[in-house]
Amino acid sequence: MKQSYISMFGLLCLILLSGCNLAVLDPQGPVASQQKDLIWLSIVFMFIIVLIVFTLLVYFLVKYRERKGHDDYDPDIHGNNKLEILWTVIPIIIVTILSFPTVITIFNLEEAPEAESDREPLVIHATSASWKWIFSYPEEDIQTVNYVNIPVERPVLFKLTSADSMASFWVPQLGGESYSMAGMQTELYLQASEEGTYSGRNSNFTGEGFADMRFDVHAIEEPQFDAWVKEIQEGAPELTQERYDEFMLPTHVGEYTFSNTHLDWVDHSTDAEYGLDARERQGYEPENPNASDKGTPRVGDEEGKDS
Amino acid sequence: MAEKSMSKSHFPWKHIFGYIMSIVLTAVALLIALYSNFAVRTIVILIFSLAFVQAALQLLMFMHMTESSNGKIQAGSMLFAAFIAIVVALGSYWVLEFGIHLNHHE
Amino acid sequence: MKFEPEEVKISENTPLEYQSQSGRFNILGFWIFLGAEVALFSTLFGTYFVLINRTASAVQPQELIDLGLVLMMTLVLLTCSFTCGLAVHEMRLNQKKRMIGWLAVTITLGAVFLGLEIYEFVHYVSEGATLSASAYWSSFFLLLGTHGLHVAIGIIWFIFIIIQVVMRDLNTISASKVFIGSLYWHFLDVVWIFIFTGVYLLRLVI
Amino acid sequence: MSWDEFIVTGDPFILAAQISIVITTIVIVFGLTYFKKWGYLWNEWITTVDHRKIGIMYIIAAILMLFRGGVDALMMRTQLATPNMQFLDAQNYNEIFTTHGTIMIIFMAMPFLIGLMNVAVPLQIGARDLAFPFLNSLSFWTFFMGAMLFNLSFVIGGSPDAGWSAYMPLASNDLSPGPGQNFYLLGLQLSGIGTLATGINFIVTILRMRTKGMTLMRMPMFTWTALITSVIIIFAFPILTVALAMQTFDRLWDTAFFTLQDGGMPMLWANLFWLWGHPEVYIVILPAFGIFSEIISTFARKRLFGYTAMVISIVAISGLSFVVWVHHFFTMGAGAMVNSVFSITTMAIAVPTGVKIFNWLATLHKGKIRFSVPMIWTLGFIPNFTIGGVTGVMLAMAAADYQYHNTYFLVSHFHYVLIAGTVFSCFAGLIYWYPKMFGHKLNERIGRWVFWIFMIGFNITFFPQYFLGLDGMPRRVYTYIPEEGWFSLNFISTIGAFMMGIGFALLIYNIYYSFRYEQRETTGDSWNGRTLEWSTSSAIPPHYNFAKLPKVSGQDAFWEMKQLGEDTNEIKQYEKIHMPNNSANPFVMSVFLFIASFELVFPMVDYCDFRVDWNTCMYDSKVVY
Repeated sequence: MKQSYISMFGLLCLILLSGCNLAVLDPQGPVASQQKDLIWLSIVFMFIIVLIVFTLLVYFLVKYRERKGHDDYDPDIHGNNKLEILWTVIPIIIVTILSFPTVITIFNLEEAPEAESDREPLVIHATSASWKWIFSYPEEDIQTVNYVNIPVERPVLFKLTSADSMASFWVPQLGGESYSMAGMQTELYLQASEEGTYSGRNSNFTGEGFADMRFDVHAIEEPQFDAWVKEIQEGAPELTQERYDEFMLPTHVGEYTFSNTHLDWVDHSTDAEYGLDARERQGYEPENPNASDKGTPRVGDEEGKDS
Repeated sequence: MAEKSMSKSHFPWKHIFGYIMSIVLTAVALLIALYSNFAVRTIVILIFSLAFVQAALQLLMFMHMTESSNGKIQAGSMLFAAFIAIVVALGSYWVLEFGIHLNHHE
Repeated sequence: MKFEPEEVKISENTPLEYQSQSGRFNILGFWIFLGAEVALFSTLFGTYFVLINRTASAVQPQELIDLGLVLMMTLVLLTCSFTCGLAVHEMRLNQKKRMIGWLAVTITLGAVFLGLEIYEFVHYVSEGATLSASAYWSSFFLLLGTHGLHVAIGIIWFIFIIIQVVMRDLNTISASKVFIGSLYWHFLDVVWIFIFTGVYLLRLVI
Repeated sequence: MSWDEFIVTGDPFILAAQISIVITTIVIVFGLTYFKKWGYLWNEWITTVDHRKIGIMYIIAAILMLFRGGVDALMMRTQLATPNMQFLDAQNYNEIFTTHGTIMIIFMAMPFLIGLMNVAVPLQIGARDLAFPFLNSLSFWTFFMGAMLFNLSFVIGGSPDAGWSAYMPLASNDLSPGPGQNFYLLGLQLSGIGTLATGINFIVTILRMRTKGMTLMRMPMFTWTALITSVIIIFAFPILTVALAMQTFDRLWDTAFFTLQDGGMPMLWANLFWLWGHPEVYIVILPAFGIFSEIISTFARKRLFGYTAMVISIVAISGLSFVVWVHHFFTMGAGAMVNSVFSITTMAIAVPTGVKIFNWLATLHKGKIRFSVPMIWTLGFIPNFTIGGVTGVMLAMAAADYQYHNTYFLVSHFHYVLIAGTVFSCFAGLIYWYPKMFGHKLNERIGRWVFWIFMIGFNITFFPQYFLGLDGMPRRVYTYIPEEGWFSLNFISTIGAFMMGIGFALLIYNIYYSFRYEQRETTGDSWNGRTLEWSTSSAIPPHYNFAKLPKVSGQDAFWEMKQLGEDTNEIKQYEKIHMPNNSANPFVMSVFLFIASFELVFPMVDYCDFRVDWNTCMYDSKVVY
């Protein structure tokens, strides 16, 4: 009865692994690749362990089930020190083997990935607000909302923070996630090695609009990127504080581009209160979502796109 | 053994010793904090060590932790509690203050 | 409950509080409860340490702490822990009246401590350091307030115990209650030692 | 505050729930009156201090909560079956996954296991009751009132919607307005009192009330796990108490522990929550290990292999459980050093757990295995839990965890551990001790159907979710778009969930069917058992458990007695036994605590005159001494 179980397991693995490209196992940058290697390493070890346990279980169940002609019954066995040591030491060895690459990768991910071009990392401040992502390029002095353009083959340092609740910045194909929290700043290095559009999202629950808190990462060639920056600097509208405060309301918005950044007047990693204050300034009042007389619609409709 | 000593001696030596020691330890900790020239880290370690000693004194001298047939369980419970206390208090501090990049730009 | 699984030799020398099984169970149960209390207070301490610099725009603790007052509170609490110990000592010598006397001293000192703490709190609040002034003050008041509340409960508890001893005399049941009460009282002293060190002395250092 | 804010209105589900609550209440009240059972209910159940009855009440409450949590789960799975599904809206979904998580952990898994502990542990160690029967009753009623308070939120005031981990600042007044989150805070606080008291009770009972000759190293494995679980409860629950209190203060009295204003630190909540939360995981898994150990050795008809190693490993797990909490928020950016340390401590837990798995396997070696229903649940546990365990090791590797965190990979992992571990053990334990509680077995044929439907359904539900996680699907999303390509796996998963639902329904049917038709037990030794609970004089042990307390001379005490031909039921002379009296106090006290907590849920109502300070709840557990 257990064989069918194993075959089901194996079959599912095969179908699922060959059938579709799983985002995490299909990395498009050095950070995600390191993580993918680690994941595969652990999968191999874990698969062996599962196999051993399943085999032993099936073997014992078949051999020692109550049946006629079963004469290998010994009710008084109560232990065996050698065996105990064996199955204590082997897991310790496995855990040790897995520890080294884990720790090395943890430390590696704190640093900028090695770039093909020896460029300084591009710094982008990513700020989460309910329920949108705001990207500020301090060097270039431009700001985007709900999409971010990065040059390929150049490390990007995302400095993450939040205007209100804690979110998590995640672009599966480029690398693992990191929290963004108001009043704090977390750093995350990512790098794309191929041109393309990668979907990113908030993966930490932030309330009602959480499911749609997505953004696109466009990885483009460096010259194109520079041209894009220039175009924005010259053509995009200026972000005013009033306009920015509107982003602090719990709504969904489309994609926006601005020719300056909100860092001019607030850095949420040092000012945790700004987001909620901005809501208050605009007369927003939190309401019990279960009260029947809901005054304002709870999730704002998508606003149109700017240039 | 503990039972004997506590009912035989009519003068509360244990308690007086505990009381004097607790005052002395408090005073020493205060002096270290006020007047010593050690590094901050050393002072912190010193005063907290003194606090632990004093807590142990209370447990042993006043609370008779190790007496009766439950002595071992009681002592075990307190030792594990001390482990938990260190994990919770020190661990939280380590994770949230030393570890995280509390980037205050200040 | 009168079942007899654990083997205990009860002699004349065995203190009264250990002579009944329910007394022994209650004392052991209370020790385990104290373990839980340690975890509770260590969480409060952990919170306090984490939030120690988060005073926001509220008044700074250094400006308010009055070392003299704190030392007085410490001395009062250390002394009443001592007198509480003496009460148990007398109880074990079967000196009921002396025990009650020492307990009365303990309660009085406890009340003095509580009075001083309330005075301290009122002073802080009047200077703008309220429960909601900043993360620091929230954690400060929660830590000290929880301890103060324990002291208040201890005082009330002891009063009830004294009434019971007076009315029903010293027997295995009331003796175990006195003993458990004393454990609780000493434990509050242990917590205070750490408050004195972790809250007040630490402020002098950092 | 107006009425329409008080009673939740406007949603068909909630309306249906309200109507069904009213109807059920009327039916119960009418039924009790008609059959004149009020006295029976009050005297035999509500005021009882008997450990078995309290255990049974725990189990009944847990099954009710399993039903509620299960319905929540089915609603979630229905909503996720296809992209852009319109079955629930975001707010409903958020409330449902929050209550699903909270109920399953706090009000289902723990009480189920505590119920089984109540039933079995005193019998296993040859005791007549717990050390503090009165406190035991209080534990149950505070738990029950906490659970009721929490469930009330569905129809009054609105359910909490910030996730079962209630991360700040999302759970603050600003971002989760309304009383929902208060229900969470006070419901958990109230039931936490009961859990803590249970912990104390079991420690004293197990350490001090064992029968003659039952040394620590002769205790049945389930008793061992109950002891260690209690130790974890004692040291973990106060952390939750404080954390909940601080969040309550933040919400009700404007303090600044976890707020964004005035220097509060939201991550401190996560830190404290998981400082309790990880040990909590072991609170619900260690007793499961104990149950499986008992069952495996009973039905393999062999002594448990490596008893000492098993004991050492649970002790090791209990210690390690307190030093791994950061793995729940590796992605917080606590630095490489912190993450590395907690990666290693987390992976270290795999070692004692692995030891246990191999010891169970070795117990089967040279056994004579009988595939009774409790045993097939146990045998189903081993492979499924192994899958959950190894993915746990994968999650422990912090650098890789950055990719798994907050995804369905994680969801699948903890369901593989908690369903294959805890839920399977609850079912197995229920079926195993059922004859001890009710005097008859559950039907074996239906029982097998239940197992296969539930187990296969479970795998169909959760195995695809690993791949959903690797494909980037985060947990807690109420919907997804077709372009994301998660449809087929989600759909498969939903089918599995309904299979599990059918399995559960069949289990309930089995209880009814067996009550009607199953043969009554006569001997008290239903399974050819090995431990003392099977030695008591009848199928349903008398109120005092043992007429004469047994003497024990080794592990598997009853098995040895049977081998030596000793008869434990023989009563040569009756001793006078004093058993504790019933008491209504625990119930009444809990009702008062319930009312007091309910006052706090609606802070906008000005009940100044009799608002009970929260602290009285917190310290009430002292009153019992």
